[in-house]
Amino acid sequence: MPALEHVLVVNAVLFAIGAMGVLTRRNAVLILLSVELMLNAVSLNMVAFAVYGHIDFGNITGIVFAFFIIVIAAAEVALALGIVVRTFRNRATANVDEVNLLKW
Amino acid sequence: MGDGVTATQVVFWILAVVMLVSALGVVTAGNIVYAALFFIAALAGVAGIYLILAVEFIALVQLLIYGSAVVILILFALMLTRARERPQALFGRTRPLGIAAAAGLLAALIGGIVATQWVTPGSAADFQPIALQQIGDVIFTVWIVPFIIVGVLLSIALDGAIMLASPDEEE
Amino acid sequence: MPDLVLGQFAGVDMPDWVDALLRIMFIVALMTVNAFALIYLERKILARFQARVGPTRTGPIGTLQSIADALKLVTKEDVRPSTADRWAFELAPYIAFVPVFLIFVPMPFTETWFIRDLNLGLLYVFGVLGLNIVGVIMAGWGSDNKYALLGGVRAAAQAISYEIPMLLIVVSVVMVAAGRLATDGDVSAAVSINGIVADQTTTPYILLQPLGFVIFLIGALAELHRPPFDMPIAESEVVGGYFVEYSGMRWGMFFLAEYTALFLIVLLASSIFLGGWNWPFGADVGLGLQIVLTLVKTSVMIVLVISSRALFPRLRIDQLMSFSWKVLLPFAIVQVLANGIIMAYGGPDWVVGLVSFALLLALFGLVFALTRTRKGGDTTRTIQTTPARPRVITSPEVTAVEAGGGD
Amino acid sequence: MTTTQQTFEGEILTEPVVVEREFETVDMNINVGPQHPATHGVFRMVLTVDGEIVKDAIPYIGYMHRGGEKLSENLDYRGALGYQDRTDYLAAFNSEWVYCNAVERLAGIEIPERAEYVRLILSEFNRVLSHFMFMGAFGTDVGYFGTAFTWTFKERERIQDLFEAVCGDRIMYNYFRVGGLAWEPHESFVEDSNWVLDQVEVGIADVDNLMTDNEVFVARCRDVGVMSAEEAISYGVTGPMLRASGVPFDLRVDEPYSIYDRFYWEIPIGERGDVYDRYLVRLEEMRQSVSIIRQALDQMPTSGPIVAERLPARLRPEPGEIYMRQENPRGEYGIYMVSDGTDKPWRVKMRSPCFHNLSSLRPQVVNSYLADAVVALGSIDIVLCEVDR
Repeated sequence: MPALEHVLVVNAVLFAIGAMGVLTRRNAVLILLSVELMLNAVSLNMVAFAVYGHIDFGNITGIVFAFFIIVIAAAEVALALGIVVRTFRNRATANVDEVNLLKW
Repeated sequence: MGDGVTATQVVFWILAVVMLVSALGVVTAGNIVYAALFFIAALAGVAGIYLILAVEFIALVQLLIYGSAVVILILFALMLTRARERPQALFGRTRPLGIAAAAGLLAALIGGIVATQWVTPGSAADFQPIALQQIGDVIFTVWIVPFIIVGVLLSIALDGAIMLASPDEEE
Repeated sequence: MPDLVLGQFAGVDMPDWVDALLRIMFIVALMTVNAFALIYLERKILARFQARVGPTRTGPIGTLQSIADALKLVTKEDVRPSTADRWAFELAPYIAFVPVFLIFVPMPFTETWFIRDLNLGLLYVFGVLGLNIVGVIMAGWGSDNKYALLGGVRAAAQAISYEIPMLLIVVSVVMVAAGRLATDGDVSAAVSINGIVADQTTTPYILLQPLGFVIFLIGALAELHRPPFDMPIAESEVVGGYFVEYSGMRWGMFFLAEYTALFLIVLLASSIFLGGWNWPFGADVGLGLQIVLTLVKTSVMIVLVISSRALFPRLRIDQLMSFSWKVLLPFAIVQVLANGIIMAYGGPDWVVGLVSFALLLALFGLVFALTRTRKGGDTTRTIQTTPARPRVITSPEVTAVEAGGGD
Repeated sequence: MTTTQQTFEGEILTEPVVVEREFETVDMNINVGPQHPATHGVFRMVLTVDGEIVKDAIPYIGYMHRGGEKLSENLDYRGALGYQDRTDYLAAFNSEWVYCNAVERLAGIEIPERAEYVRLILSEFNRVLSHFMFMGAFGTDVGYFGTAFTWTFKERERIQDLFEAVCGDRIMYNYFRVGGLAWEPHESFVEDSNWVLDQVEVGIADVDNLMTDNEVFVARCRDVGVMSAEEAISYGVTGPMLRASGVPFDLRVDEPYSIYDRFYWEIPIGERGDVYDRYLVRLEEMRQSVSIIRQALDQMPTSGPIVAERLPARLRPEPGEIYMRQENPRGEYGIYMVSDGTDKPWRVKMRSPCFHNLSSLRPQVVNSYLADAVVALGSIDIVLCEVDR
C-alpha cells in the first residue's frame, strides 16, 4: 500500500490541475472536463481516507461518498451538456466568456 | 498479493504519473477531442488507483459511468468543433492568472498535507479489501435517504437534459 | 489449464510472474485460435445460408483460409491517410482491442478454469467493454473521413443506448442470483460470473429470466454490430464505417476485437443464462464434460448470432434508438422492479420466471402490434392488381417528313 | 436562421427546399459514388447531411456516356443493334426488341409469328431476370449481407443459361435481327424454358419468403421515398415505379405492341407509392411475366420461319420518323428514329426510363435519413449505362 500522504499529494496535484483547467479554459465543454478532474481528485481523496481509516476506525463512509460523487457527476454531465447545447443554439458559441449577456 | 508492498507502491507511482500527465493533457491540449481522450486516460488512471486501494467496486463504477459519460462528451465536442472552419481559441485571456492561481492552490494544499500529522494507519498486514456487501449495507441502511434523493435528482436531471436539448416547436 | 490459485498455473508451482505470463499467453493463444475458427465458421455458415460453399481452396475444405487471410493482412501495407490525425488513427485499433482482451479474465470455462475469478466479474465485463467504444470513436474521428466519422458516431450512440438495457438485465440476473444464494450460499458470489454459473446446477437462468435472455441477446447483437444492428459498419451506407481507412494489421486488430468480443459476449450470455459448464439436470459431469458443455452452449449461440447476419436486413439508426429507449429500456426496468417486488415478498423462483415470461410475451406482443400498425393493416401485401385490358389502339406509325429535315 | 437552398439549374421544384439551421451542427457533404457500394454503377450523388438527415441531394450522371445515339447514327440500321444491348444491359433483349420494332415499322417489315413469340418469351424472361437483379441489389441496399443477392443470382443464372443456349451469350445477346431472329432457337427451347420457369417460380417464392414479411425489411421500406401519382407523372416516371404510385399504366396494355393482346395477365398497382410498394410491384410482375411466358410457350407455333422473307441487303426506309416505345423492366423505353432515305438513320434518340425515374430521386431523398436515401435510390433500380447512354 502506498502511504496515505503520497495518495493525498497526488490528489492535490490532480485537483490543482483541474482548477487550472477551469481557470484557463474558455470552452464550456473543456471547463466541464476540468471540473470532472477536480471531482475525481475529491472522490479519490474520500476513498483514500475511507480505505486507510477503515483499518483503524472501521468506517467506509468515504467510499459511499465517492459513489455518490460519481453518480451525480454523470447527471451533471448530462445537464451541463444540455445547457451547453442550449447556449450553442442561442449564441452559436460554446465559449463561456462570450456568453456575457443576461438576456437575449 | 505476493510480496507486494513495494511492488504495489511502484505501480501506484506509475499510475499516478500517467494520470497526472493525462490530466495536464486535458487542460493544455489544443483540441477538444484530444482533451477528452486524455480525460479518459486520466479516468483510467484514477480507476487504477482505486484498484490499488482495493475498492474494485468504485473503480468499475468509475469506468462504467464515466466511460459512457465521456463518450457522450466526445460526441458533443465533435459536434461543436466541427461547426466551425476556423480553429477555436480554447484558452481565455486570463490564462497566466489562472495558472498562477492553480499553482498557489497546489502549494497551499501540499503545504497543508505536509504540515498535518496524519494518524499512522495500521500495518499493511491488517489491510482488508472492502467487500461489495459492506458498501451495499452502508448505502442501503445509513445512507438510504441520500441514495433515494440521488435517484430523484438523477431523474430530474435526465428530464432537464431532455428538455434543454430538445428542439423548440415554434422556433 | 489455468487454476484459481496464483502461482499455480496448471497445478504446477512457479513464480508469480511466470504464472501471469503463462495466463496472458493462454489468453492470446485462445483469442487467436478463436478468431481463426470464428471467421472460418462465419464464412461457412453464411455460405450455407446463401447457397454457396464458402472457402474451399486453402487446406482441407478451406480450413486454413483464416490463416491465409491473416498472413495477407500482416504483409499488407499499413496506409495512413495524410490528413488523418496521427495519434488517434494509429492508437485506435489497440484501444478498441485491449478492453476486449481484458474481458477474458473473469470468464469461466469450467468450474475451476478461468484466468481470475473476479468478485465483481459482471460489473468488470461491462465496465471494461465500455472502453472499447473509445477506440471506435478515435478511429472514426482520426481517419478524417466522413464515412468513418458517421460510422464512429453511430457506433457510439448505439453502444451507449444498448448498454443500458443490458446492464439493467444484468442487475435483474444478479438480483435473482442473490435471492437464490441468500438461502443456500454466499450472497457476494452473485456478482461473480462463476458464482452465478455455479448456482445454475438445476435451473438455468433462462427459465427464470426469459425476458432477460432475449433483451441481453438483442443488446449483444447491437454491441457486436451484428445485423440487424450493423449501421456502424453498414456497407451500403457508410461503406465500412469507422475502419474504412484502415488496412493491414490495424484493420486486422478491429476484426480480432470484433470476433473476440463475439465469442466473449456470447460466452457471457451462455454463462449467466444457459448455465455455462453445468449439465442442466444437476449431475456433476466432471472437468472434461464441463468444457464441452460450455463450448457447445456457446457455439449454439454463436451460430444463432451469425445466422442473424444472413437473415436480417439492417434497421435505420432512429429505429434502432427508439427500439432501445422506448421498448427495451422500459421492459428492462419493469423486469428489475418485478424481480424486486417478488423477492421482497418472498415469492418463489417459479413466480419470478412466470412474470418474466409474461413480460416477454408482452414485449413480443408490443413489437408485433407496433409493426402491424406501421404496415397499416393486418397484412403486408397491400398490392392490388388490375386485369390487363387488351385493347387495340393504333400503333405508332411512320409519319412522313421531309428527307434531311432540320439543319 | 433559415436559408433557401440553392437549386441547381433547370431544377423544377414544387416548393423550394428550406433548410432549417437551428442547431448549428455543420452540414456535411457526403459524396456517394461513383465508387460507392450503394450506387449500382457509376452514379454519384452529393448528399448534404445534417447528422443523419439528408438536407439536399445533387445527382451527377454522365460517367458512362458513350454517345450511343450518335454512334447509332453513323452505322447501318442493322449495325447499331449492338448498342442497344449496351444501354440497359440487364434487359438487353427488351432494348433490342424496341430497336428492332422501330426499324421494322419504319421500313414496313412484317416479321413471322414464330419470331414474335420467341422475342416475347425472351423479353419476358429478361424482365424476370432484371427484377431478380433488382431484388438482389435492393436486398443488399436494405442490409441483407448477401443472402438476397446470392439467392436471386441463383435464379438469374438459370435464366442466363437458357439465354446462352439460345443465343450463345449471357449478357450482350445481339440475337434479335431486323426482320426476325438471328437463328433458330435450340431444339429443346420450349422444354428448357418450362423447366427454367418451374425453377424461377420456386425462386420467386424464396425471395418472397425471405424479404416480404420480414419485420425489419418492412420497417425499412414502408413510407420511405413516397411519391404520389401526380408527382410520378409530372416527373415522367414510368414502369414499376409509376405503377407502385397507383397509376395502372403499362405500355403492353395501353399501347399494345407485338402480340401482347393475346395473353391475359394482371398489372400490379401499389397504394402508397413508397419503396415497399415498388418492391411488391416488381415481385408481382415477375409472377405475371412467368404467367405470360407460360401462355406464350403454349401458343407458340412449333415450326415456321423466324426471319421475314425478301429482306433487302441494305435497309433504306422511306423518309419518315417513328417513335416506338415499349415496356421495359424499368419503364418506358423509347426509340425515336428519323430516316432520310439513306442506309443510315438520320437521327436516333433513346428515351431511357432510368433517366426519367432517376430525376425523381431528389424529392424522395431530401429530409429523410441517410439510410433511407440509399434505399430510395436502390428502389429506382437504375442502370447507369442506360441513364448515360
